[in-house]
Order: sequence, then C-alpha cells, then structure tokens
Amino acid sequence: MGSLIFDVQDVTLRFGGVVSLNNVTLHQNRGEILAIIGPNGAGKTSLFNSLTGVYAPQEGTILFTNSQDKSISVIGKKPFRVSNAGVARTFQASRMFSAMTTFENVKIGAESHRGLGVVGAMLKGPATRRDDRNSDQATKELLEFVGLTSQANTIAASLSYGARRRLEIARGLATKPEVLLLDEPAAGTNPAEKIELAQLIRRVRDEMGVSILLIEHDMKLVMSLAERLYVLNFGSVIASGTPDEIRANPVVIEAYLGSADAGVAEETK
Amino acid sequence: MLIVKDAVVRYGAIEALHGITFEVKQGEVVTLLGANGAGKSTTLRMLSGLHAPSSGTITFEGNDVTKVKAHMFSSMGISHVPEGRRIFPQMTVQENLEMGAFGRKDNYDEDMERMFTLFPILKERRKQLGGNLSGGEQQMLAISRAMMSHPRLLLLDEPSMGLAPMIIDQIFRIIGEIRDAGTTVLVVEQNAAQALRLADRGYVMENGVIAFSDDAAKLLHDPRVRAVYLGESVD
Amino acid sequence: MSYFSSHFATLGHEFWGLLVGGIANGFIYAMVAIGYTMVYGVLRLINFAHSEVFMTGAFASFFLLKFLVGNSTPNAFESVVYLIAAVLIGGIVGALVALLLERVAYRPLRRRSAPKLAYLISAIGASYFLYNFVGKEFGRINLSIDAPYTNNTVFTIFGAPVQTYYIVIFFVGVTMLVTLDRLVATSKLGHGIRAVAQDAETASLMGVNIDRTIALTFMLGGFLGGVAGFLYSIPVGAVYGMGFTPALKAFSAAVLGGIGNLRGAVLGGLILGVVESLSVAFVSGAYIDVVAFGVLVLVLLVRPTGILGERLGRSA
Amino acid sequence: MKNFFGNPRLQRYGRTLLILLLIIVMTGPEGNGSQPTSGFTGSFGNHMSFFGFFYPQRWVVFVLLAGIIYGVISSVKLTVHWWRNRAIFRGDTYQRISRTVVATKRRSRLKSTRLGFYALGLAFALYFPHLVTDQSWQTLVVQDVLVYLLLALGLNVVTGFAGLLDLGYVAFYAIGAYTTAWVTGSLPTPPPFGVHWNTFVAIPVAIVFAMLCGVLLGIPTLRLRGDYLAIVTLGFGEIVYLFINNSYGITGGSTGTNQIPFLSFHLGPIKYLWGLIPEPYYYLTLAFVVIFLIVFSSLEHSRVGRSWVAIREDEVAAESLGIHPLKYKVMAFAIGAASAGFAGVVTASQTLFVTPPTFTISFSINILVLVIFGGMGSIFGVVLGGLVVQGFVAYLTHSPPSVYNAADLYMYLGALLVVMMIYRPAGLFPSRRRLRELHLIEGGVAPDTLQVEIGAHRVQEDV
Repeated sequence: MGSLIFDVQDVTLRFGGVVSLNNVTLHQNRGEILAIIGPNGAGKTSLFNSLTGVYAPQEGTILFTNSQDKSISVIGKKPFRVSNAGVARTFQASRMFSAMTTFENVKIGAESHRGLGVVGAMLKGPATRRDDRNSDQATKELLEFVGLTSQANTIAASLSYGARRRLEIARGLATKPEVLLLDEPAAGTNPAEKIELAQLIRRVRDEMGVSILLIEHDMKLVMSLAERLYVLNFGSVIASGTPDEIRANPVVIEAYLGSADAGVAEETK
Repeated sequence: MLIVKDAVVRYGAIEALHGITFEVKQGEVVTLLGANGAGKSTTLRMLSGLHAPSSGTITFEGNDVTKVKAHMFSSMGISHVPEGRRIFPQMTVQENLEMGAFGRKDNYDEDMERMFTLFPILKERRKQLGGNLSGGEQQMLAISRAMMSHPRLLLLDEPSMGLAPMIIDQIFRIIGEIRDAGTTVLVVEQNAAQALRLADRGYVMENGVIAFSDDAAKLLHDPRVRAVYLGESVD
Repeated sequence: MSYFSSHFATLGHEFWGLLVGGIANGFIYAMVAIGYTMVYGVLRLINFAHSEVFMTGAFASFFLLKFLVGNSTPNAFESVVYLIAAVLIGGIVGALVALLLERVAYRPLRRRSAPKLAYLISAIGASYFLYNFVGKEFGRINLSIDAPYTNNTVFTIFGAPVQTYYIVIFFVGVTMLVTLDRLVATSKLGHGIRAVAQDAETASLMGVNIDRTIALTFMLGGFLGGVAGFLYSIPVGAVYGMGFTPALKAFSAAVLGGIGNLRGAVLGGLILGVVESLSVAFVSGAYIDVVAFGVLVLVLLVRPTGILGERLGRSA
Repeated sequence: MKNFFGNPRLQRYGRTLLILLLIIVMTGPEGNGSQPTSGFTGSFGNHMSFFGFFYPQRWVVFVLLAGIIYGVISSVKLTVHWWRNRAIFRGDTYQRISRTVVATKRRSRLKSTRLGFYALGLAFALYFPHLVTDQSWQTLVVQDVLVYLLLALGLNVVTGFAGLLDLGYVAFYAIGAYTTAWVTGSLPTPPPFGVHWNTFVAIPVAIVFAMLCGVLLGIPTLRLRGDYLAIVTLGFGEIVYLFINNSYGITGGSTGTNQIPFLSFHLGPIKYLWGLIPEPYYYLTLAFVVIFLIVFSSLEHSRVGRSWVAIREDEVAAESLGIHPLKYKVMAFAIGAASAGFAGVVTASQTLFVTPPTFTISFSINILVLVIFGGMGSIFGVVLGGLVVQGFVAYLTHSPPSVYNAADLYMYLGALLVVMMIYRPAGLFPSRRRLRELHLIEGGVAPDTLQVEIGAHRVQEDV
C-alpha cells in the first residue's frame, strides 16, 4: 500500500479548438478504489482514453507502475501495449463482442496475452490443447466470480444491461490486470443490479487485489464505493477528497446543480 | 403546440424510451431534467425525426409528425441544437449559419445580422472554421445556426455541456431572449438550477420514463430533483 | 552514375514535351479523382465502379461522334459544336450511370445500414458486370474515336509541340474543375454536399435531404468522370476494360492530394500526371503504370492523409 | 402522382420488369460497336442487333421463366410464413436477434449434421471418377473446381475470418505457379543452385515466397482502412501481372512456359509419376482440399480464430484486451497468400504450363464470388458454394448452351455479387456467427469495424 499505480501530471488534451483535458494532475494508490466524477462533457472519458493509450495527450506525463515496481509511460503507447502492461478497462457504452457468447467474450480476454501460435492452432498440438483447457478453466472461474455461469452460452447482445457490465468486468479481469478502469458501469442498470455491481466491484479489489478506477454518474453508488474522488469540470480537476468532503464541497454542488444551487441546497435542508 | 403521446423508442434490441407523454405549449420554456442515460437526448432526437418512435404519436401544431423524416422538420418550424453542438468543423462560421437557413428560399441576411448582434463574438470569427472555435463559441454558433430557420419550436440538448459558468450564464440569458422574441423552447439540461430558473415547467426523466413534472419554480425546491442528481436518498 | 546521367540527358532533351503531356493526363486524372473524392466525402467509401463511369462516358461520346462526324471533315464551327456535344453526352451518360450505380449497388445497402465490406463487394460486382456487359454489347475490340478536329501543332513551348488535343483537354478540364469548385463552394447543392460530408445527421437537421444529396454527388462525380473518359479516349479509342488503369491512377491521385478534398484531387491528379510522364525517362514503357501505384503506396506509408489533408467537405 | 409511383407494389413490378429486361439483354447475342445502331435500323433477324431486344422468341421464353421463378419463390415464402409463427416472423432487429439466439441452441445438432454432410461428400468425391469416366470432365473438375476450392478456402481466411478484402489474391497464386516453374528449372531464370528440382520441392518454396510477399505487402497497408487495402491489393495484382507479362528474361513474358515436369515421387524403391491421366491428380488435389478443410477449421475454432472475430467485431475493444490488431491481420493475410501460393503449385504441376492470362485480376473476383456465394467465414458454406458455382461454370465450359458465351462469365459473376449483397449478404450457407454479426451491425447494435473513424477532428467531445 501507499505506492502509486497511476501518476498523472499536467495532462492536456485538445481536439481542434476544444480543450478536452486541461492540466489534469491526479494519482491513484495501489489497491485503492478511486472515482472520477463530473458533469457531462467534463472530460472523464477523455481521461480514460488517455490512460489506456487510445488518445495521446499533447502535454503532460502518465506513469503506470506495476507491482514489480516497473514503470511505463502510457502516452504514445498503443492500447494493446498498455493492456499487456496490466491495465484493463470497460467502455461507457459497453463494447462486448456482441455476436459472441458470454463464454467466448471472456475467453478472448483470457487468451489475448499469449503469443500468436498459428501453427499450433492449425495442427491442434498438445500444447495448444492444454492452453485451451487452461483458458476454459480461467473463463469458468471468472464467470462464476461475476455470477454469469448460467448465461455462459447466451449471445452477448441479448444480455441485460447489468449482465453486460459484469461480462465486461470479467473480460477485463481475464487479462490479469493490476488496475481495472470502469467507465460508467452502472449506466442503464436497475437499482437491484446496482447493489450487486457495487458488491462485485468491491470483491474485485478485496479478493483479486486489483485497484479500481471508476467513472460514474450514479452518486449513490460512487459515494458508497469510492475511497477517494476527483471531480472534473470543463477538463480540469476542481476538487478531490473523500466522499464526505466532496459531498460538502460547494464547488462540486455548483458544478452539478448550477450556480444558484448552494442556495437551493440550503433551502431543502 | 407539441403533444407527445406514449412514445416508445428502441435502439436495436434495447428500448430507450418506455412510452413517454408530455406537451409543450406555445410560448413556454420547458425543460427535461434527469441523470445521464435517463432518455433525455433520445426524446429530443425523436422530436426531430432522427429516431422514429416504434409506437406512440407526436403532434406538432395539430399535424401528426410521427413519421416525418428528419430533413423536413426544419421547414416545419422545429429546429434542433444537437448534443455536443455538432458544428460543421470544416465550414466557416458564416457557412455554418448559412446551413441553418438551408431550407429557406427568402433572403436571410437580416437574420444573420440579428445573430451577430446576439453573439458579437461570432461576427468577429465569421471567417474562421467552426472546428477551431472554443466550446462556448461553438455552442453560440449552434444556437444561432438553429435560429436561422426561424423555428417556432427550438430544441436544445444540453447547451451548458462542458462550458465554464460565465459562458453558461450568457447562453441562458440568450435563451431567455429567444423565448421573449416568441420562440417556444424545449431544453434538455443537466444544469438543473439554471434550467429551472429560466423555464416555466419541467419534466424529470428517470430510466426512460417521465418520473414526475411540475412548475419550474416548484421543482427548483423539490428534494426529488436533488436526489436524482446527487444520488441522495429522499427522506 | 552513367545510368542516371544518360537518363537525365533524355529527360532534359524531352522535358517540355513530357511536361505538356503529363499535365494533360493530369487533368484527366484530376477529373476522375474528383468523382472518387466526392463519393468518399459523403459515404466514406471508395466507389470501385467509378472506372465504369469513365468507360461509359467514352462509349457515349464515341457513338455520338460516329453519328455526327462519320466520314466528314467538320469545319471549325462544327468542330466546336461537335466537341461540346461529345463532352456533354459523355458527362450526361457518366452521370446517369453513376446514378444507376448509386440506386442499384449502394442505396439498397444503405437502407439497411449494411457493413462497409458489403458496399465494396457490391461496387466491385457492379464494376465487373458493367464492363463485361459493355464488352458484350459493343464488342471486345478497340473502337477508334472520330475526333471532330484535326490534330495539328498549335504552338510550341521550348521546342515542344502543343497539339490541338492538349488545348482541348486544358480548356475542358479547367472549365469543368473551376465550375465544380465554384458549385461546391457557393451553391446550395454544394453546401448540402459539404454538410453531409462533415456530419450527415446534423445536415439532415438543417433540412438537407441526405438521399438526394448523395445521388447528386454521384451524378456530379459521374459527369466529370464521363467527360474524362471521352477526353482520354480521343487518341487511344474506347474499349470495354479501358477504365481500370486510369481509374486506379486517379484514385492514387485522390489519395495523394488528400481524399475528400476537391482541390487536393486536382493537385494530386496534376502531380501524378507529370510524375508519371517524366518517369518515362527512367522506367520502361511496359512498367509505366507501376509508377502511379508506387506513388500510392508511398503516400499511404508516409502521409496517408495526402498533401492537403483529408478535409471532408471543405470548400478550399 | 407521386403517391402512384411510390406504390410499393408498382415499384416491385417495375423492378421485376427491369431485371427481366436485363436478363434478356444479358443472354442476347453479341453486339457490335462499329454498327451500333443496326438493331434499330436493320432487320429483326439480323444478328448485329442492338442489345438483342428484337428477338420475340426470347421474350416469350423469359416471361415464362420469370413467371415460374416468381411462382416458386412466392410459394416457398408462403410456406415459410405458414411454418413459422407469424407473430415472431417480423423483420425488426430485436426479433431477429432473439431468433439467432435460439438458433445457437441448435448448434450442436447442426454440427453433427454438418459432419454427416462432410462424410457423405467425401465418400461421393472418392467415388466420383468412377461415376464420370469422361476424362475431359475429370480434368475440368480438377482444374476448375478443386483448385478453385483450395483458393476459396484460403481467401476465406482473409476475407471471411479477418474481414479483409483482398482483391490481389491472384498475385499470390501467380507467385506460387511461377515459383514452381522456377524451382523446376522451366523459366529463363536459372533454378536455385542450378538444380532442376522435383516439383514437390516447389511446395515449401512457393508457400514461403507467397507468404513473404503477403507480409511485405500487408505490414504497410493493413494499418489502413479496409477500402484502401482493397485498392492497394488490386494494384499489387496488376503489378504482378505486368511483371510476369513483360519480363521476358525472367518469367518468359507473355508466352510463359510449358516446360514444367510432371509431379513425381521417387523415394528409394517407391516411385510414382503423375502422368497425363487426370484421375491421380484428382485424388491428390482432393487430399489437399481435405487437408485445407481440417487445418482451417481448427484455425477457426482456435485462439487465433477468436482473435480475428474479436478484431472484426470491435477493434477498439479487442485492442483494449491486449490483442495486437495489425499482427493478426498480417497473419491472416499471410495465411491467405500461402494458400494461394500452394494452389499455384498444384495448378502449375497439373497443367504443366504457366502463362500470364491466367493471372488477371478477374481471377480474384471469381474466387471472391465463391467465398461470398457460399457465405463469408463459413468453411462449410465456402465448400458448398464453391462446388455449386464452379460446378456450374465447369458444366458451362464443358457443354455451353447456345445463350452462353464463355467470355461473358464475368458479367454474370459481377451481377451475382451485386445480387448477393442486396438480397443475401451473408451468403447462401452462412455461418451462424457471421449472420448474427450482420444482423447486429444492421440493427445498429454492434459497431462496423471498417467504419473506424480516422480523423481525430471528428471526435468532438466525449460524453
């Protein structure tokens, strides 16, 4: 504990004249559940994309440090390299392989870090078969872990929202990451699913030791789950702290409910 | 003016709106509130023909417009400022405004001048490419572009998204002016307080349905609104 | 060393003649490239069947000129009239074929938002159908065009003769390209095309009918492609598979200039025409077609967005 | 008036009429460009007739034919309607998806049916030469059907599995064939180490050569969008053609070579020579087809196959899982190239000659038709589709009916491609997965991988 897993310094990302991230500095400790919140268009997903190599910010540094104390600089690395280094993610509008079954989706995650092995694949040699069995086993365990065993052979596109989210988490975990980035995992799920999801996320951290970085709009979920939060608004970090600190911060309330809301908040109390 | 009855919208296998009913009266500003993914944008997209409802009806000024194609709406008097502004990035400010008047056959120079008085910054930038404007300028451009077709109903999708508070204030002031000049406005907002102070009435959406509605003044103090946004439980 | 010096000597010797020929070819490539670039702009697709638009334009003009000129020798006035008629018929038939392509090979797929692979395959199928169909109907032989003028040397530049043919190409090419550029930059139709290219959904919110705009885009590109086919066929004649190579080059030109960019297509076409022409000094005649392809691969490797960049729907 | 023309029934009749006209024209006599208007001015029986419009007997035949086809199609449709519950049988995506979901549950049954098909097919194939003793037929089956199947199976890896459109496929086939000629010492270029090698030696050499060319072409171009790849491969095919057609000193130029020796086997006491009789070649090629089938099936269901599906379905998501998209695409491309190179050896060693006209781009289109017709990505479909199309082509070549002219083959194949894309884009015997993907893409549920946006300027804002 205590060591940094993500260290983001002064990151700025622009698209044409639009500044998507403005001088963002933040860090995540190993083993922490960290949340990033902020209104629509605040740059949260841009931040995620920068952390995973999808976007390359024009300025700043992003350092990812794995458990062997090896650091890599994320900016300029392709997404698959970042993934191989130990960063897994889910997407805002969940991007499963929709025409595959649940099982196949997770299995792809479990296999993705191996070498090519074409000849083995064509001839189905014993090593290939053993690999395949191991992936099957790992997949089964992960499906069990997220509670999707009964839907293993369902086509991903026909899963419910809640199940899709869990599938994406399982698929990400299959790559054996050290940190899991979740982009609005609760979007579109119903209240019961949200509770299950929160439990699952906590179990991922507690039982698998994977740090969690979370973007979420559902405040109830975030506040109950996160140990620390950063608040983004128009591309900049405007506040950070524990859930209680954030809840009481007038700057945050203003960002969410509008400039007049400090007053509204008082009136409703 | 606008009446929506039991409208259902699907994206592929997923139902995004589960039958919503609401109306907008002549001369009003109505706001649709709700958390992310509640179906606000989908509602607006449905109202401008970008996504036809799979059931239900939409009536505008007495005409059934449920099945009308998107490109017909602007000439019927409905203009839509889409989410994320959607400025034509490789067109100049002036060309963007001209696009707004695409369906018009009369002279629109006067309207363009009016837009330039409303947003003087656009006049300064009229030769610049839309893609090179800042977020706030793009939003102003998007609104003026929509106003170029002389709409009787203006649909605004999150005009404050990603903008600094000062700019937001300015944009809301202009929306007020637009209403005063006689255009009915339906605005989708995250910035609840701002929107409610401007609006006459508000609808609050949750998970693809309209959860409740009321006069804006009352909603402003309704704890349920706060709960929707900040995830607090209502005691 | 001596290899290159001798080739450069050849080049020096024939430079101006090659340059004139290259620019003429460049105009033809540019006019075809415009078709690729415009369709690419609105659909984000390469119209593989554009080569057949080129071919049908040439055939249409061939038939018209056969009918008009026959065995006569037209006088100066007749020459001009026949030429304009041939250009128009080539363009109109090209536009109609392009429209037909859009209707048959593209629109049904667009209606059900098919994956892009399907469009490519459909367009390739249409291309093969069309050119073999023309081969079947009009014979698989080279039909020589009855040019409505006598190909004289009009004047010389640094000793290089400039013939009537080149004058025709310069004149028609410049007129077409400038007209198109103005049309797209200033007309309502042009605005619609550019808006669809940049953001089709928002364009429809502004009242642009996307289907109609796409069809008109195909027709505009088809018109220029058809005219280019006619110009190309004047010295070499019309034959059923004639579109393949020049179209591949024109596509390279479009990519070279920056696909989706009208002026880029013109610039790319001219550069490609000149480079290809000058390379005659270094590359043997049989392999001259390889030059354009080499340029294409090089551009894709070094700067896939082309010289002027991919400016979808930008006027300038 | 607008409403009248907008009437869907009228439009349908209009379309049918148009197709009919087209068929009449397509099967009409050859036209002649130097007398283009003779059809309008000349006598009706004149075979210079423009478009073959003026053959009344053809009209009658085709109206009848169209009527029969129309009747058959409608009755089949009606039966299907009756058979399935009408309520489920609505066209919208949601229900199509749920139908495909149900369909997967039948998969295991399907698999055994498929195996049964293969066994039956193999038995039939083994017996085939005894059934058809006509040697010209046997030769046709080897050269026009089995070799094409090899090629189609290879292209299916590129286009079907990895979703890449390779129009220069023929180039690798040519590389294989010319490598054979080179290795056996039949070209103007001296063979490697001056030895006239046995034809079997050409197999590994050709595979490596073709693969190498595939990788070299693939690495720069596979980074690009799918449509660029298509046109670059098209250009590559053309270049290889130009090269073999013009390099007299290297490839023998336009005359090629006809000096390639028979396939022979000489290992100690065992000697075998494949001579002029087609039957041994038939069995050899059949064996190759079976090997391809087995190898590519296991490839499809391996980690590699799944990675291709992942990249095809959602490249961004696949990359976020650590899959290197370029590596897998290049690999698919290389495997396709190697297969084509191998098929080139098979052809060259059977026909004993190689000449440039075999290796025009049209050939790639022919192979593409086989893959599309059967069903991209479905090995079973490609085999079945290949047999149907190439079997028919072989029949037409062997005993052409009066309305068919061999030169028009590509006109029909082109039309077939368009018709397939409009009505059956997944092919006649599609793989379940491919069908599902198609429905999901068309329903807007899954992203279209070819549609990946390029310019960052289009990414305006993330929400």
